[in-house]
Amino acid sequence: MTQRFAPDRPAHIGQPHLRRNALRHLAGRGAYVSDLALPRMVHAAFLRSPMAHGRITALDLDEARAAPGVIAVYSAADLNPMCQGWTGVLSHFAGMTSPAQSILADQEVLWVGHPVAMVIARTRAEAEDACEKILLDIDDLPAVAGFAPALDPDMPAAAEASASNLCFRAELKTEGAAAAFDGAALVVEGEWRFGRHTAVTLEPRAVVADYDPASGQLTVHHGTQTPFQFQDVYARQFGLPDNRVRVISPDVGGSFGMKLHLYHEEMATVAASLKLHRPVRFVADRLESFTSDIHARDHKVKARMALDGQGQVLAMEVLDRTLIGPYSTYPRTSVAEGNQVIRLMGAPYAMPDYHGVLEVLFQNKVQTSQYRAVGHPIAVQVTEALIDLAAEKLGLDPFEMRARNVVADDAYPCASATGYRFEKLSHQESLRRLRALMDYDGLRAEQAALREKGIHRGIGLATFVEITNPGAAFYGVGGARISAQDGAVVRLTPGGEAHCAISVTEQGQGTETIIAQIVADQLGLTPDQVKVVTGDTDATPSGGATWACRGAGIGGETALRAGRKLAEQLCRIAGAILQAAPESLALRGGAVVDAATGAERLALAELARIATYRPDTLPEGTDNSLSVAQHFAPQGYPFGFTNGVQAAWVEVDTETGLVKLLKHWVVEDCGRIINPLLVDEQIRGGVVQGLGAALYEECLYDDAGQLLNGSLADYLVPMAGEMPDILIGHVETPTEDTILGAKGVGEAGTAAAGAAVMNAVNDALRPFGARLCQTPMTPARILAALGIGPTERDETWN
Amino acid sequence: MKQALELQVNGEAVALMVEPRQTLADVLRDSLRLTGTHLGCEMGVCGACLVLLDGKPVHGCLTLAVQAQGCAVTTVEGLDASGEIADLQAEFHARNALQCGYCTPGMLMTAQALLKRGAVPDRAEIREALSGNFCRCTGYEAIVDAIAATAAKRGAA
Amino acid sequence: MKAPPFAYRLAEDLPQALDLYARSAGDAVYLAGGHSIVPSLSLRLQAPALLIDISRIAALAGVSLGPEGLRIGATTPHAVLLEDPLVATHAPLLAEAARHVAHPAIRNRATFGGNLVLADPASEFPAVVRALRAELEVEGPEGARQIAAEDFFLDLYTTALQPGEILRAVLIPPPAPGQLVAFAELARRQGDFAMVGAAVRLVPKAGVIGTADIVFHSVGLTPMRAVAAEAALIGQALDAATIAAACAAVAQDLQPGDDPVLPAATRLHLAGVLLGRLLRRVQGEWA
Amino acid sequence: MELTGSHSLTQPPETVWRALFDPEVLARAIPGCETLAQTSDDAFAATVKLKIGPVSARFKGEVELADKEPPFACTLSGKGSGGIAGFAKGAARVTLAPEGTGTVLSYTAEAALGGKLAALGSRLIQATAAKLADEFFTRFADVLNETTTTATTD
Repeated sequence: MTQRFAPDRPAHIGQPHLRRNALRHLAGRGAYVSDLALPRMVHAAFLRSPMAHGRITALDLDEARAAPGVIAVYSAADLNPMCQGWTGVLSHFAGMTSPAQSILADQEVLWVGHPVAMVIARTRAEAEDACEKILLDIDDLPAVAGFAPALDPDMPAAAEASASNLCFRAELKTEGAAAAFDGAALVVEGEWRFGRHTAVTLEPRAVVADYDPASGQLTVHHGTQTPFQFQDVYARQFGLPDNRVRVISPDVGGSFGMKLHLYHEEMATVAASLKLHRPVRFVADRLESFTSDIHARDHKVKARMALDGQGQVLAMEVLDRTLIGPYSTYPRTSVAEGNQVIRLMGAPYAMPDYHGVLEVLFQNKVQTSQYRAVGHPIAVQVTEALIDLAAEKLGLDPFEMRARNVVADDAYPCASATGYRFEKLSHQESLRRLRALMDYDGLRAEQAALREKGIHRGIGLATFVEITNPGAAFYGVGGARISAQDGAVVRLTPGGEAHCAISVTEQGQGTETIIAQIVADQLGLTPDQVKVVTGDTDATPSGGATWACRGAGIGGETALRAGRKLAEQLCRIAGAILQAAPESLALRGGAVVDAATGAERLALAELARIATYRPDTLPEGTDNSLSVAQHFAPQGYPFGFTNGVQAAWVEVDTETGLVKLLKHWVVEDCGRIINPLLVDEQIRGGVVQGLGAALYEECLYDDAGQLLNGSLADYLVPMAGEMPDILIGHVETPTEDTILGAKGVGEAGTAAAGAAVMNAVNDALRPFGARLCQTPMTPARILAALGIGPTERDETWN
Repeated sequence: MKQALELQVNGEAVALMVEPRQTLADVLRDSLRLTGTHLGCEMGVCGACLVLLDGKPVHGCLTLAVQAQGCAVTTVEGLDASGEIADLQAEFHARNALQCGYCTPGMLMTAQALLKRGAVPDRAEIREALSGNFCRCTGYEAIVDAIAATAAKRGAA
Repeated sequence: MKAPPFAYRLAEDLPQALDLYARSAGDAVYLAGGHSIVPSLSLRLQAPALLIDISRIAALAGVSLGPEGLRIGATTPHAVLLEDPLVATHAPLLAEAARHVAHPAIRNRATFGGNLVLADPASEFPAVVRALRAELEVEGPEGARQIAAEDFFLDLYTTALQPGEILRAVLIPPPAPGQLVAFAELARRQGDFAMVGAAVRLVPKAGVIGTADIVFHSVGLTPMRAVAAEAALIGQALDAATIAAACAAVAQDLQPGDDPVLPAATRLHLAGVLLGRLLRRVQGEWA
Repeated sequence: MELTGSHSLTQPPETVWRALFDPEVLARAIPGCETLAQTSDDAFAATVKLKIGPVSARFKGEVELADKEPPFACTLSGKGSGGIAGFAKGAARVTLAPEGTGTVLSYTAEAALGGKLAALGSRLIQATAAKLADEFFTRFADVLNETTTTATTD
């Protein structure tokens, strides 16, 4: 049995250490890709399709090529032959199909914003000047924009290369599903619509590609979460050895899943640098972000739940339809979200049977793919709305309803009806904590008193299960070259400090801080003595990096094991110097100590000095290595599931449809907490992204596939004035799969915040018999539910 | 056609040639390499590009550089170097009121302008003052906490 | 998102600004705070040959009080309207509205005159100056003239300004004795374009409403005077029945269009709700 | 989005009908029309500069008349590319009904914007389209009425 934590060691794991790298940002010394200026660097701009679907009938670049400051102007004919196409399908999604993608639109444009031509100029302004001089003619083709056309068998496919608009269909069914509904005492049902939204990172996508033909080296400064994935993509697509491709991801101004997909503009930028032999920069502007960053959600769900007379959930039946883009995103696909939707339904509950169907449909809008909490908000919102509906029918309190149905804390390990295996979750304890944290009974009394005065407040609850620490089952088994492992090199510097180069990356979550805490604990140092390097494929071992809440759980475990390996090596060297058995030594307080007495035997600085400068004094045959490398891939459970419960307290102005968020609570169990300060802030940030989707954010399109709100003035993100304070509580159930015991937390907030708020709004509206089933819950939709103003045109289910 | 522009940036006299179409944010970032001023929307909605123009926060993306002729501009680098926001920076750090850091310079500009008004703002006033500063990472609460803590300490001093 | 090239000239005074315009063949735009022009240039939604900077012309600046009322220079930033004691005393409605205009940093540089001249139908100040029956002083190639706010806003983004004319100042008449004002708007987030907003000015006369000005914004192509609602108030005591009648009359006054997030009927409903709230607020102050 | 309107004209339907195919009349009626050249009996190439508030864009495109039922109805359609600003297109079914010695011109029009104009201008698309449609037919009526006046004084 591996020792978990030495009891006498001053543990930094679990402490609220501050982020040292935050100080740079506070001084204005952040270093983002969009800040980078390299010698001879030139700037890219793209001419994009203004139509959702069409055929290019004329493209004349001559005038643009002659414009001031222009270095080059490229069309598909120039760039597309430079690389292989890429197709976003994975073999474990059986039967899925997608057209191949290439760099620029060739003959057919597929969405508003599809890049058609690329201009390279001395400045971005000059590149945009030249874009105005390109003559582009496009003949309209029918645009698939919405569920009705996507489901219409007579409608042409969104892309001519597709046989139909069905990208993927999947079905999950337990044997008893139909019988459960036949024998149910109560069946509740509904239909929900989830608007399309997008990540809106404050720093848009940014890339500087720099090819040096003399060394054959391609360096790509790329604001991404996953540098090694892009090293692999660029190497394979452009036929370069991967060790000649260096991807550097310095400070990244927000990512949230959006920056790990392959985009046409980044590929074009690399291609241009390969052609021009000089650095080429592309930084998306905000309009380009809205029309080329991946979008997410865009689901419509029809679901019902069967219950027995005591309110015990027997089964769910779910049809999830989702509209993606004209093709499936590479390399993670656009079906992973729907796949998670149908598998996470009912996850917190002891539900024996299930029948779920997923249909993924093509349309002529920008691609959808993974964005924070992939699929979770949809599954949670549908499940929790059905639970509330059932509670209402049965006259049960929503807390009681959930308490009756969650999987008991002592019933683990267990499996869900959708096929997930859970190691150990804590729904019951989380519900108990939440009830106390929010003073549920007091709030109910307050709600009743205010209702008398015509003030309509509501309480909404939402339990959830979150997928973290994915193994290779997630993508690797389907053939994706997405690493499920991570790697670290930890070394003792000649001065006796530590250095850790690790493949997980930092976008402000605090990755570097927690890695320093973990390594410090293994080496008997303070976190400040551990320098952590991330985000550079030349500087760290390869690994999957930061996505799907794997940084702490998998990256952290990698660092822990690397740190232990180095500690053992240092004890061996010290043992040789001190003529002591390595097992009798330990590292504490910056020194090698006697493990039994704690008495200092040798300062680490002295050890490092000897091993570095006077290895000749070591006994013959002593390995003087001060560096170790360690890789780690999760084994055991395919995913590290976490759980929690959220509550929202809202006030609805029933005359205006405006919702005021009064307070929000989260109780969450992410396993071992490495840094409570950072964990809480991950949760808060996640909650607010969930609240954005619930109340504000929606990419609006017309029937022709035109985006109607491509700016931050019209696409509403959550701002400080409208957001609530968020109280957080924790349950800590470490995973037994790793020494560290940590799971992920980055998506927990987003997973259930929207569900809690929708339940709260519906709770507030209960006296009116009104119910919301669509996000975002805009004033117009809330008023429509109250019978004021028109309801939106409903698209049929066909 | 480039024009001559003279202004004070972070207390230093600067003279350079700019195109009329260049915004103050572009000139600060591209010509003077003061990259602490960020661009998030380039239409005055996100607050990432706020700088002090003659002491007041303005959007660097909405101000043409040529309009700053003869003015004093302070960027986050200047506020940092002068030490005048050291307490605010320390509270942001202690409260982890930033993640990716891209909104942070703009947040500091707004916060410092609010704090300099003198009265100790309550949480609602702080949230209202931040209404033009978008942060995608934190959910704002930590930022409000940090500003409130600074306000309380300055108010007590 | 970088602006196309243009020339820039700083005008020292009004004659120079007018002269620069006269020599521009009509392809020039006046620039003050730049908060509507600069983003529109950056988005390449317009491409004038010349920007004439009028932001430093002394004759366009300053707030002063005279016998005709409060005179607010066109280049006065919104923040001054919020903070200036003269505005607070003599045009509190304007100060109240200024709180709702965008965000603090915008208000430091965006100008009052620029806002009025843009005539965005979602903007607050056009509704307020119309409700206050302000006069707009204009200087142009043909000389100076004064335009009533009532006659200034002609159509979507269209004012009575002729090409080359510059808004010099806005004159707000002294408040009528007993005048009561209120401003509010319904917006999804602080500082957003309102779903609907309104400025109300009532002058009591012998215990009943003598004069009523109700001007909505964000519900039509211009700031919209609610004539029927005003008529429902005049000569009446400000009681619940009168308020209800005024709110009902709004449907005759406004014909908003649909937009992607707010159907016309919903917007009209909100206009009635907002007017009711404003009138009840005024009712509370009624002596 | 559908827009409707009607205008009273002093001339009989036959005169109005001819005017619909008269490049000089069209050039004066189309808001912001800079050039208009006939390319066939029923088609014209046009350059139009539109300025609405903070937006000003030059469109190059075609104007076409189709589904003709002389002299009572036809469909007038236009499509223009504004380069990187996007595109605008619209079609109006125009009907002419005699009224006394004159004509009532009614239209049902549809308009759409694409690209950047749609992404940034949706708040005001409908108002703008309605304004432009109304402006076209008002100016068309004005031009016709003016032409008649000139004709009678000659």
